[in-house]
Amino acid sequence: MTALSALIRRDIRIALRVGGGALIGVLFFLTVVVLMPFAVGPDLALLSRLGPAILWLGALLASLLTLDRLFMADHEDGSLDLITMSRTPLELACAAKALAHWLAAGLPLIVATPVLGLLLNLDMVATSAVALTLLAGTPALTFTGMIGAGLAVTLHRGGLLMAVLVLPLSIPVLIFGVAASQAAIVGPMTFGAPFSILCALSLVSLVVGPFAAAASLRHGLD
Amino acid sequence: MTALSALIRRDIRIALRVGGGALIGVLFFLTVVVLMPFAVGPDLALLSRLGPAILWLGALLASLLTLDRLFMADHEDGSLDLITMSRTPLELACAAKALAHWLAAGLPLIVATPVLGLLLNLDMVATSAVALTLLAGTPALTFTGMIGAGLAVTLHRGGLLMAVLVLPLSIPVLIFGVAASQAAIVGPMTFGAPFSILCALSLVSLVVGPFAAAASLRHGLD
Amino acid sequence: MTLIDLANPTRFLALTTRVLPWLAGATVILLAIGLYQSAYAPDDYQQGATVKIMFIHVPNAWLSMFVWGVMSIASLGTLVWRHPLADVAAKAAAPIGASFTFLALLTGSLWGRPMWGTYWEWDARLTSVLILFLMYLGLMALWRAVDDPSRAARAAAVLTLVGAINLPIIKFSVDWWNTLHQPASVMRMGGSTLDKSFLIPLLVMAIGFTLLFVTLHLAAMRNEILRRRVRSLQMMQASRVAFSNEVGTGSHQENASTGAA
Amino acid sequence: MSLGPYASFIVTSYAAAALVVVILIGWIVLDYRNQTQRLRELDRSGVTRRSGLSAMDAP
Amino acid sequence: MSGLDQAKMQLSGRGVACVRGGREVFSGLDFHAASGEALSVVGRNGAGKTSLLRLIAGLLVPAGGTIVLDGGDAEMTLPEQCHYLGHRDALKPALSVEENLAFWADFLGGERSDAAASLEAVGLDHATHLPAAFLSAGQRRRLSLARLLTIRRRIWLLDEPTTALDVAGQDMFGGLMREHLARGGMIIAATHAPLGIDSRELRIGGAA
Amino acid sequence: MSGLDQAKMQLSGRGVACVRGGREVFSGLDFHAASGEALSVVGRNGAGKTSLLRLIAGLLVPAGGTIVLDGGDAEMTLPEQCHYLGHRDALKPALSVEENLAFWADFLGGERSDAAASLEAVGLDHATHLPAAFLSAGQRRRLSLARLLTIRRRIWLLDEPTTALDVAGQDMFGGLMREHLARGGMIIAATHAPLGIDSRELRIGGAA
Ligand code: HEM
Ligand SMILES: Nc1ncnc2c1ncn2[C@@H]1O[C@H](COP(=O)(O)OP(=O)(O)OP(=O)(O)O)[C@@H](O)[C@H]1O
Ligand SMILES: Nc1ncnc2c1ncn2[C@@H]1O[C@H](COP(=O)(O)OP(=O)(O)OP(=O)(O)O)[C@@H](O)[C@H]1O
Ligand SMILES: [Mg+2]
Ligand SMILES: [Mg+2]
Repeated sequence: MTALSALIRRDIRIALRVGGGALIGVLFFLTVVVLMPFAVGPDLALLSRLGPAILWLGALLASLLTLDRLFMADHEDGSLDLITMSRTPLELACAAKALAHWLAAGLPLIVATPVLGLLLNLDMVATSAVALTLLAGTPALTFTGMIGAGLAVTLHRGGLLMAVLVLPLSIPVLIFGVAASQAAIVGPMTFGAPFSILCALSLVSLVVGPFAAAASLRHGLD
Repeated sequence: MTALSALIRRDIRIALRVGGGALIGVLFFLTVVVLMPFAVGPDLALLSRLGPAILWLGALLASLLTLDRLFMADHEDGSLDLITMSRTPLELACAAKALAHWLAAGLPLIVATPVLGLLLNLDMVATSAVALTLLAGTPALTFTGMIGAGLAVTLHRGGLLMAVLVLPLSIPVLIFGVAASQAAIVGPMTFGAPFSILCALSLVSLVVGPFAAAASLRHGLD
Repeated sequence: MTLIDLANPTRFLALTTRVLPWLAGATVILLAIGLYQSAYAPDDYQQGATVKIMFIHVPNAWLSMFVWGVMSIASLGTLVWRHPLADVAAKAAAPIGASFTFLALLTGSLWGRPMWGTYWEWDARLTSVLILFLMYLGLMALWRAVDDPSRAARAAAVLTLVGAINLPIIKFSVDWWNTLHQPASVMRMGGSTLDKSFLIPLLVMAIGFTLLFVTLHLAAMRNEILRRRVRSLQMMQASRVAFSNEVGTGSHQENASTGAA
Repeated sequence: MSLGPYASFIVTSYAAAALVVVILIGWIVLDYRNQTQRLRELDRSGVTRRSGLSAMDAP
Repeated sequence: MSGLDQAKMQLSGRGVACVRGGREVFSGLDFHAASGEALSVVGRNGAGKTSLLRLIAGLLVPAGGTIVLDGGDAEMTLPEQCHYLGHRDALKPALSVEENLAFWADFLGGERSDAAASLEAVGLDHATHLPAAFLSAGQRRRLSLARLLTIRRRIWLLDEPTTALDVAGQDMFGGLMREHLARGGMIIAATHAPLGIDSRELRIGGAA
Repeated sequence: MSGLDQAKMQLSGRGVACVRGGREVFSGLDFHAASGEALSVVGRNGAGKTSLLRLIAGLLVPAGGTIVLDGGDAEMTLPEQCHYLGHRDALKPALSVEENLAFWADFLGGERSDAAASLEAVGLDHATHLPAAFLSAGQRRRLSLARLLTIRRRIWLLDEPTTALDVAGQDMFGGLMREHLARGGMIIAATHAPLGIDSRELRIGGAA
């Protein structure tokens, strides 16, 4: 337990120092959101219709951008060797690292959502619906993304290959995240159905992700 | 001259081997395009309206995902020291590296655009307009992105920070790229005006990028 | 490479050489019968002659899932039992599965145009198949990107098993979400609802395509084994040059570690 | 056998299927030739397998 | 704990084989080490010294043969009872010297309270608050050595441990190793330079 | 070229000072080296040996003092006439041994034709087609040494060059350095172990 909490604390501390902290994640998110109106054109009605989608895309991209080095850095400096040798099961260590990543990179996005909602012309209900779906769904993004991060170590490859392998896995999360937000805003579906699927996806990924990542790390050492 | 072409050839070769080749760039682009309908919903009319924006965002993301390690890898393995010490001016070496990156990561996207246009329900004219703007605009993305890549080395930081620094720089490129494509498709503006601004942006970045990157690399050595 | 590594594939190669001609023959015969029958199948009262696309579409759609299933089992073989043939099987299957998936997508959209009035619709069934296709391509890219086959095998195995989650989603997407695509009519609880005049050619074609897959897969596995043999021989060639080089410079090998003998 | 108004769709489907299958077969056959030829070359240059068999020995 | 420390321990490998990147590095390797004993693994470049250490540490899977530990802690696997000190230092440049060590102490189950003493023993006590990025090559190596002292493990697997250490540092390290052996520890070290302590030699792959 | 090789060359530093991370590493350092001569920089860990080499290579900016080269190629700056061999090997794991060397030959202006001979000289000729990722620590170091031979530079700045080399490798490298000096080259090497050639000693920061 101390082992895992030490790992989480270390990873968060490094993320805050090296990544420049939560602020930077939020800034990136903000940039994507600001970018969209330029891409789509200044049509407020369309923008607020696309709002949840844009926020979800921003979250997906932000996690994609940072996740591929989740294990790579530890691999390159030899930390991963020691982590693998330790008494802590590798699955738990992987989960702890992913959790730390989510706390440092995912959570601030959710906190920033209300501000971005304003920019996208979303009302209170819509904004809180999106924030809620992000809260339920971003763990799934992180925990499916960690599979790619594990593969990146095994294959000695990162970047686009990882994105290509991971993106198909995160599509369902995106679908249901956006669907649940839309349902809350415009109907006609109920919010509950897609939202509970989203939660289910998160729970499944919480289990599958660490196991898959640990499996590929274990086989990828050399 | 041999020095620069050797650098370009090396970087392309590494990109093809490590990134898994041009195929992966295209596959990535394809995945991003496939992703969009999930986010915005399966509305073909809306999709084709968003088409150029989606293609441009895909290109932006593809270059961002790979750019941040443009100089970092060379820094970490000590190559950058030797490159700095060599007779080749650092500015030219930086430009060569960026060019190699564009050839390996940018060009395949442009080649793939027609296929993706089909998926997004774009007609011939629209597709070729987008391809043309991408051809004129993606060098600007790469060459502004390299400033961030240089800063990433200086600051010992990668990932999000660099995205935050670079994204605002690429916003104008994106705006005019999308504007030019939209103009060609629906009017009412002429294609020429935004397109020539786009070209101007590219030309400016071709000069400013290498100098800024080289300057930050020179100050970042230690 | 230990002896066992070579021995098992060697026996497999012998088997393949003996079995392949028969398989190929059976495939040709079944496909010929299937094509003949589908050519003379009656028109559907709703769909007209376009129902003929079904005889291509449905076998390919089934196979696209079946092949991933085969790859998943092979992946278990790689990760759990470390069977030497398992990753060969998985690697050889990927391009074939991708081809079938591509055909399912293509024939599906060609069928969709007359039936639904559109080539493509972002509904659950269609998109989950598209994701399957993308994952096939991703796997192939992964195999291509990594030149050490055993390293690639393990990564690919993890990814294949994770991707297998997609299979039930494809299969049941029509039931879980109301989609354009029609629900299962052949393989469903409580027997098929399809008319015999369609069902029989469909089944013959399906068996024919399955045999085609088995044939191609065995042949591709043979190629893959040969490719690995070439690779290990080239490696041995390199290390043998190293060995003679050491003798030349006067240092000697006393330990068992040369192993090239 | 009349194919109705959508003949081109049906024909395209069958043709595409045939084409893809032919490409697959062609790729596999060419690959086989390639590998056996490289094995033969290695054999000629005198590299043998661990078991002492020559590279090309039928298993 | 100290009673357990005295228990006799035997590490032995029988017919160990190693394949990397499809090429056989060595095979049929036998070795043996007991507690209180140092084994120095020698051989020319590329002979497989690092590979052997990583096999023992469980970071590579042997292509053949077995590696068995007798008399260790029955509840722990072999890698869990080992320290592995490789070419790479497992340090995070962004964290200070102290934070780096404290993390490994927490994660690997050592006592934070020992950390300060270890830093002093390796001569880094003046640099505790410096980020690891500011350390010179030798200082980094000293920090990794501090990990061996902070977290008690009976088996040390050391890959060219004296690299980048100055003469005083090598002496200091020799003292640390002697102390470890006296306490019933075991050392397996891959090295090209003399280790500075009495040790048996295991030669891989013929004379250098 | 060979005539130029014989020209007498003098590298001298006056009152050189170095500040890193806001802390002064050394100051008022004077040193001197001539062609045909090896200078070995010694000092305890963290004394500033690596820093000095990087100052000469132009990779750090001196906080004070000057470093001047007399008698070198007037058209080139000091760093352009130097080889710098640091802790990091400047190798790309994805490229083969041969490709790595050929790139540096092309980029730094050496002859590709010399590459094969250099690889043989450092004992890597059997591994030319292997990816650099497959090399052991010592093999990587040998590949970096091959760079020194393929591209002719008169000044070699070497940072602990014999790290990870086996005994045969150190002998081989000693021979290479002697040859380089005989051809009128200059060597400045930071080292803790004896270099294996005659050299003057420059001590930084007091006794070790
Ligand atoms: C690109 C578009 C399409 C895709 C990706 C697709 C995919 C699939 C898949 C994966 C199956 C196998 C499902 C199972 O075994 O339960 C299937 C079966 C089937 N598809 Fe499609 N399909 C597409 C378009 C169409 C169209 C346009 C039609 C006709 C209107 C159609 C008719 C059928 C039929 C009749 C079956 C057999 C169902 C059964 O009996 O189980 N498909 N398709
Ligand atoms: N990147 C850096 N930033 C700040 N300070 C640094 C940096 N690198 C080294 N230093 C500091 O500069 C001093 C000299 O470091 P340098 O690497 O030159 O030592 P060295 O003599 O090469 O030591 P070693 O024998 O351990 O290699 C050290 O005290 C170190 O803490
Ligand atoms: N990651 C790898 N993939 C494939 N082969 C490798 C890998 N690492 C090392 N090898 C090969 O394995 C052999 C043994 O390497 P190892 O690192 O164990 O040697 P070593 O005895 O430690 O050498 P050194 O004295 O140079 O450190 C070498 O021939 C090397 O080419
Ligand atoms: Mg080693
Ligand atoms: Mg140093």
